[in-house]
Amino acid sequence: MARHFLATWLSTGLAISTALCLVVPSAVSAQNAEPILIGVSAAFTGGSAAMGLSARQGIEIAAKEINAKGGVLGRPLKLVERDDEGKNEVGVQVAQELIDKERVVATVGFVNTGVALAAQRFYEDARIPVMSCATTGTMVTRQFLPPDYEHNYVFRNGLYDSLQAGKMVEEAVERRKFTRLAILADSTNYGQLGRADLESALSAKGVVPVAVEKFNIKDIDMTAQLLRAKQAGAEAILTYGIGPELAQIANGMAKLGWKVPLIGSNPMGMTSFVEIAGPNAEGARMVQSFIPDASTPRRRAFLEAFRTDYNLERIGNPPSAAQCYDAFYLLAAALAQARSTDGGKIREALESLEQPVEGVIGTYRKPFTAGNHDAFDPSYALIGEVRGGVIVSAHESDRPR
Amino acid sequence: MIEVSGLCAGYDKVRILHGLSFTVTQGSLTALIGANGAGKSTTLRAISGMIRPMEGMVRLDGTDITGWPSHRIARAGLAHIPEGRRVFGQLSVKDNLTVGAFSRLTGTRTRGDVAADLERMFVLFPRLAQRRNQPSATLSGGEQQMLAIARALMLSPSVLLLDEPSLGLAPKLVAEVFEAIAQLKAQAITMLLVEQFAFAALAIADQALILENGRIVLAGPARTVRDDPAIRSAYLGIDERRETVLERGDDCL
Amino acid sequence: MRQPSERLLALPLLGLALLLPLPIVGISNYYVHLCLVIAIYMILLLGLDIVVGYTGETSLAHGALFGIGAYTAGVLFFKFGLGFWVALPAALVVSALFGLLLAIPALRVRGPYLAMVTAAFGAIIQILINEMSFLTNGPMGVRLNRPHLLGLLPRDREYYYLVVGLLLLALATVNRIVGSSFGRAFQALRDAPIAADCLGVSVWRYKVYAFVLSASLAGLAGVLFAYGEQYISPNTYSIELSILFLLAVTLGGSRSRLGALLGAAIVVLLPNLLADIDLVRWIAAAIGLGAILVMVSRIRRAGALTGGTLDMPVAFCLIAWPAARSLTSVIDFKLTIFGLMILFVVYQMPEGLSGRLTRRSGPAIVRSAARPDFLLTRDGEEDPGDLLVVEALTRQFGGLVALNAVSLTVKRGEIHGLIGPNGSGKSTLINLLSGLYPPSLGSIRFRGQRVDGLPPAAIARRGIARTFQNLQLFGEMSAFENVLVALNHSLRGTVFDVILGTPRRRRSEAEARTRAMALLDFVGLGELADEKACNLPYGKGRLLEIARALALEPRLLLLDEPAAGLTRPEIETLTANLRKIRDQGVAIVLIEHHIDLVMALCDVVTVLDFGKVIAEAEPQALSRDQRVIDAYLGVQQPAVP
Amino acid sequence: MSILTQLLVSGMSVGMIYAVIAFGFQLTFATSRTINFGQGEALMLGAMVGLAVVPFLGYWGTLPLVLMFGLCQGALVEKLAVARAIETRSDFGWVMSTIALGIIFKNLAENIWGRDDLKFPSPLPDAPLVLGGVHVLPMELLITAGALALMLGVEAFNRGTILGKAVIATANDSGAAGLMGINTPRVVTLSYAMSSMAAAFAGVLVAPVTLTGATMGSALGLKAFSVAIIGGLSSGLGVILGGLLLGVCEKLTGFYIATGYADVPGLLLLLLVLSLRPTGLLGRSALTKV
Repeated sequence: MARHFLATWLSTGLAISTALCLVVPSAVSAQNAEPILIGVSAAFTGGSAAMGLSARQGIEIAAKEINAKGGVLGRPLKLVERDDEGKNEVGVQVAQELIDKERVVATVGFVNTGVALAAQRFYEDARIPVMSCATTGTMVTRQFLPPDYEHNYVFRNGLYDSLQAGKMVEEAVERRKFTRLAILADSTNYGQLGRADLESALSAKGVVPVAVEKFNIKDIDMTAQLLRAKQAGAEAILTYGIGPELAQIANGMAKLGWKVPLIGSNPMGMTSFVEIAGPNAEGARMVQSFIPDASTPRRRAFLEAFRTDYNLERIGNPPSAAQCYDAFYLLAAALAQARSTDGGKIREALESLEQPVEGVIGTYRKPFTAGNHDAFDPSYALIGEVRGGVIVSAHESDRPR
Repeated sequence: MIEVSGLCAGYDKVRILHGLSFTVTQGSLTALIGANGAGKSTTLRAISGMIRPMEGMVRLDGTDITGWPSHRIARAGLAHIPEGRRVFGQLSVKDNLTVGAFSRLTGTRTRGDVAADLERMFVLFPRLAQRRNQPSATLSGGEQQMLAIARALMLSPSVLLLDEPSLGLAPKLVAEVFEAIAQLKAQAITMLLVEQFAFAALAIADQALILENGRIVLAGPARTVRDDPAIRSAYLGIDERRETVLERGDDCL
Repeated sequence: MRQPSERLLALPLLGLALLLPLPIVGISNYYVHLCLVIAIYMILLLGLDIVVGYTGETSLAHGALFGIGAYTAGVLFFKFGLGFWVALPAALVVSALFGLLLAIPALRVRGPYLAMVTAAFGAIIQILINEMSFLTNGPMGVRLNRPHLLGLLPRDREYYYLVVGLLLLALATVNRIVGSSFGRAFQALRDAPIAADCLGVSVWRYKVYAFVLSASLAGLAGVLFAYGEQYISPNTYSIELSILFLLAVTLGGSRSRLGALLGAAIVVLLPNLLADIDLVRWIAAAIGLGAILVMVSRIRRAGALTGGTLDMPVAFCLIAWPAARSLTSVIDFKLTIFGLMILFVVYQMPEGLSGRLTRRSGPAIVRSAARPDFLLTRDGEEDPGDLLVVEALTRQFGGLVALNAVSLTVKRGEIHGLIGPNGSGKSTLINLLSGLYPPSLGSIRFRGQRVDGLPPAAIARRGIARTFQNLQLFGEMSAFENVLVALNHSLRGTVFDVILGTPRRRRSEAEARTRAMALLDFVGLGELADEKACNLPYGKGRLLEIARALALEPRLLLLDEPAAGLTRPEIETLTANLRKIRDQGVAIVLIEHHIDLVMALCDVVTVLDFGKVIAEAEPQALSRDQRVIDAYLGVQQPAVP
Repeated sequence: MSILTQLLVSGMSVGMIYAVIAFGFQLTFATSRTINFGQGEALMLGAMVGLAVVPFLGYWGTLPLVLMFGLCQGALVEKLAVARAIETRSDFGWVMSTIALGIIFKNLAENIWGRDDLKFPSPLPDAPLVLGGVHVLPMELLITAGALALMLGVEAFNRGTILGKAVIATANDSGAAGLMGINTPRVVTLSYAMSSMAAAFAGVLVAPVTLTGATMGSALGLKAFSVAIIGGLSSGLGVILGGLLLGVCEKLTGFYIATGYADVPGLLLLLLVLSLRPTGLLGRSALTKV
């Protein structure tokens, strides 16, 4: 009885005191100027969360840096982060919430091509620029092209599929002279869009893949896929999937005692691939936009920020983080140049950036024009290789831009 | 000894028993008699904790056990042989008996010599000895009933509730079961017996309770109930040649 | 007299009326879209509720059925360039077909097994949508354009109103159906499927109806969703979505249109609410405050602090606020919060939110004056003298011969007693006669026709009704509804008559209600018509089973221990009633242990022992039959001192 | 030929993973007619807890700890999600609440260990063994051995100890078991504890060869559920048979038909089994009594 008495009053006291705390407004050191709201829409949960979280971290670091220097137009930048869960329907809701409820001036993010395709139309209708920094679908920036639409509000600085596929095929067919290639792609629209781009890039070189196989997210055994590729006499495997399943492929190959080169798209650079595949990942090559090395002061600071802000020795997906970090800087530069938060003016500014913008991937000089909303060209695509458990540049010629 | 006062019980919201009060004295055998649906099995279930009494009180050897869960009541020394035998089909005969001694083997109840009791059961029911290692699901109905009784005795109970021990048995086996009950009575185990063969039950019982629609309508010495034609025609039916026609347990299938 | 369905409709209509003006008064597109998704989900939940709430089954396939609707629209647009107005009816038909497919396993399994079958079904659908790229454009998805409507309002507003209109239509349809014989049948097969079958309400047929109806609503929602989002891809229609829908039904409350609205609103709005950390903190503070108030009121009531003052839910609520305060972002814990809400609802509000807000009501009861000309059967056809002829009927269960070559004949208008010791096969015989088990050997002829091997519902419709020894009432329904279920056969018209509420349907429904009430009066349960069947005392439940069986207008009534648990006055009423039933020409087979009842009523008595007929005679002759006495007393009579 | 053998062997090793998880379903179904829809999450938690302590204790030292953790986690699930539902005899209740707990566990794990899949160090060499042209990882052999050992261990417990006999007694007839003095609610708790222990054990077994992360359980749990249903929720041999059947089916379809359709035959098998033998291949059927 006494014990209950005590417990109850203790908890009552606790609740009342906490309730009081609420009434006292939480002291927030707000800058006087009204912040500029920037939306962040990416998958923080679900299958693409690893990339979405890296993207969010890149954006947060950039925002923090810019705000530390006084923001833009004398106003701080405030991020409104929303989890689109990698689900189209949630992405659509998030887009509308950011546009109509939060009234953001622009949105950065997007990991999943499907989500981007489903959600972007709302930004287009609202004339709010989107900096798509981790999507890969080639279509993403080409959904609202003139003359069907007056202006296209979707920009991207990221490695899109046709660019990645071209680079992978170049690596496999031109550099390494393979002619019998197998494609292993996951069954999501990421994998299948990439597979389509790979097939067309190969056919441009007159190569027909000897096997085209599919696997599911979270598949734990790749024996059937690998045996089919092996049976077909593949000399190398081109992959389009994300880190964990790619690691299962590398491990499966080791298990079958069948070792042919792996050449993959960007997610092969995910930490999870390198860690889970361990020694089996050695020698795997993949298209990357950013290889985390402290080769420039900017990069050093960037990597340091991950260490201090997130206690991360290794970034989950360095290209996503770097691309989104740079994207945020590009957006900030456009805001500064436009001297306005009007969507149309920001779009115009993005299409005609006067000052070069320095990011961690490189320095962007006039990255966008009215006709081209992809900042990246093939020169941004590097080939990375797993060596000694880290990703390094595979080719000397690919060294810092 | 069982003392029941004001016992109400039933299923879901449906009340079957409406305030039963009776006492089964130490070492006596009481027969509980009534038509189908009168609430005989429900009474046993409410006493042994298989269902929770809605109202009233149940005392076992002076301890208030009202609302206790069945396993706790079993540990207090009450064994209930449920209607329909309900042996553990996957377990062998021997394991069934071992499980019967569960509360003795796992602590709270005085342990005694379980192995010796086991052998005693095989002496008491020689048929079971032959089938010692056979899964009990393969036993015949009569053998299963023997097993159910033996299993309950493995608890070395002070009180035993028997629900229709003759159910579905061939006449010869019925006689065997009654013989076993008579032996238990000789060992001074307190027993409450629900039985379709009212005539036979009254023959071995000390006391009788007649249940009608969840109420006790008559309580008294078994002999009086059996021999009084007025009572018999009022509660047990018509003339004695047909009397047992009245008192049948629940039907199976 | 107020129709109950209108009352049920009132609350959701109110909610919708509140939502309706929103899009006009220049509210932001964001909210319009949220309302749109809520409306679409609600359509689906109305359908899912039919399966979950009314028939009591679990479906993890509704995400996929939703996808089938969406992809019907997608494929028509992508492959054939056909737009919304073709897709709408097409989706209804296609998803109904898939519902039919889904109903087949549902007929065989229940519980966790059915959950798994539906999950597998859903997974296969999703894989097929993903793989059949030539038709569905595979993982790349399909883009659609919203239809042009009147052009008076912006396109998205017009679309919203279209969806709301269809929602109201769906709402009205579902209301009509669940308030009709269909709804009663669904619930009947949830509460006591065997009894439903034996009352001519074919479990098979109504499960198919329920699944088809539910699937069409899911398909309708799917097509509206496809055109609402204007982009569909296969990954949406996963098992997670199915689980989400189930959770919505749980949270909102089953068997409730309001519940569908609440459930849809919660699952759509919750993620948006949780994204706003300040709002979450306020809500958490309110919850904490509520918990304190609950505790204070408990202390007041109990007069002191007791163990019950701080139970698990209250404790959970108390820590909600500090928890929300300590987190910088709750969005990462969204699923945890969701899970906690479900646990809370499952244990604290098993009826769901709507169950807390509203009280259910049964169908209107028609009180009628006693009708002296009340006829139990309106069938004019004359029965043959030998109404039921059973020949050499045998039934084995494994090695056990429960019934061994039993032959007997029940004559028109007679009360035929069936007695025998326990396990002698009486109930097995009844189960064979009513078609629950097929016989191993032998034949059953009823009114000159073979009925053995027919399903129970078919036998019931031919005029054999029964009661059960262990009550098989539709527990969640009122006594009145229990009888109405058995009157399904008397209702005219199809499901479309129900939806449209045609006059002939209304007329026969009104007749059925009058008749149901008359039947309840007949067995003496008129006063208890409103009572839920599970609340009835045992004896009354038996009388209700008789009333229910009589509603079938049977030519033969099988009664399995009708007097068990009845009081003496009730037994007298029963005796009188059974006589009345016989006098109207209905034959009765009576299993009974009250020997005086058997003696008083039966024209002839068959005695069973160990599955065989050991005697058949008039009751008076029976007590002198040595075989009968032996069977009852045991050959070796126990020694009597 | 060697390809076929390779596929069979790979299918069987995957199948044993499914079987050992499915085994857990069976344990709880026997005593309480309920199953934990969060079984996959129990497996995940086992693997994640194992991963957290493996640097300190080594793989073999981790095992007892993980088994203990599994026992506790299962008991918790039973207390929070199942006990009340059994009391109120609500079918829908336990389905929803075990799903809800699964969601909560997954979400908490995501927040504790992150959303990335991680590497679980293998206690055995990563190099495959080559047996007659068939490649098999030592770890895969360990999984098969471990799964069999676990099932045999539980069987021995049930047959050999009084507590185990009490479990069988409860499974056979819970009401009668109560009359023997067996605390049947506690036996149900025990069965949940053992079920989660089996899952946690499976988690540490499979983690070195599969992906280890907060989401690892969902897909595996669902597969294991199919296996339990195919094999029969009441048959120990059934889950092994079901697991092997499903695993082999997936691999053969993947290779001989198309890798995209690898899951379809398994699901069709499930539908087929359920429509022909609703209690599973080796399940016992019960006659509905009226």
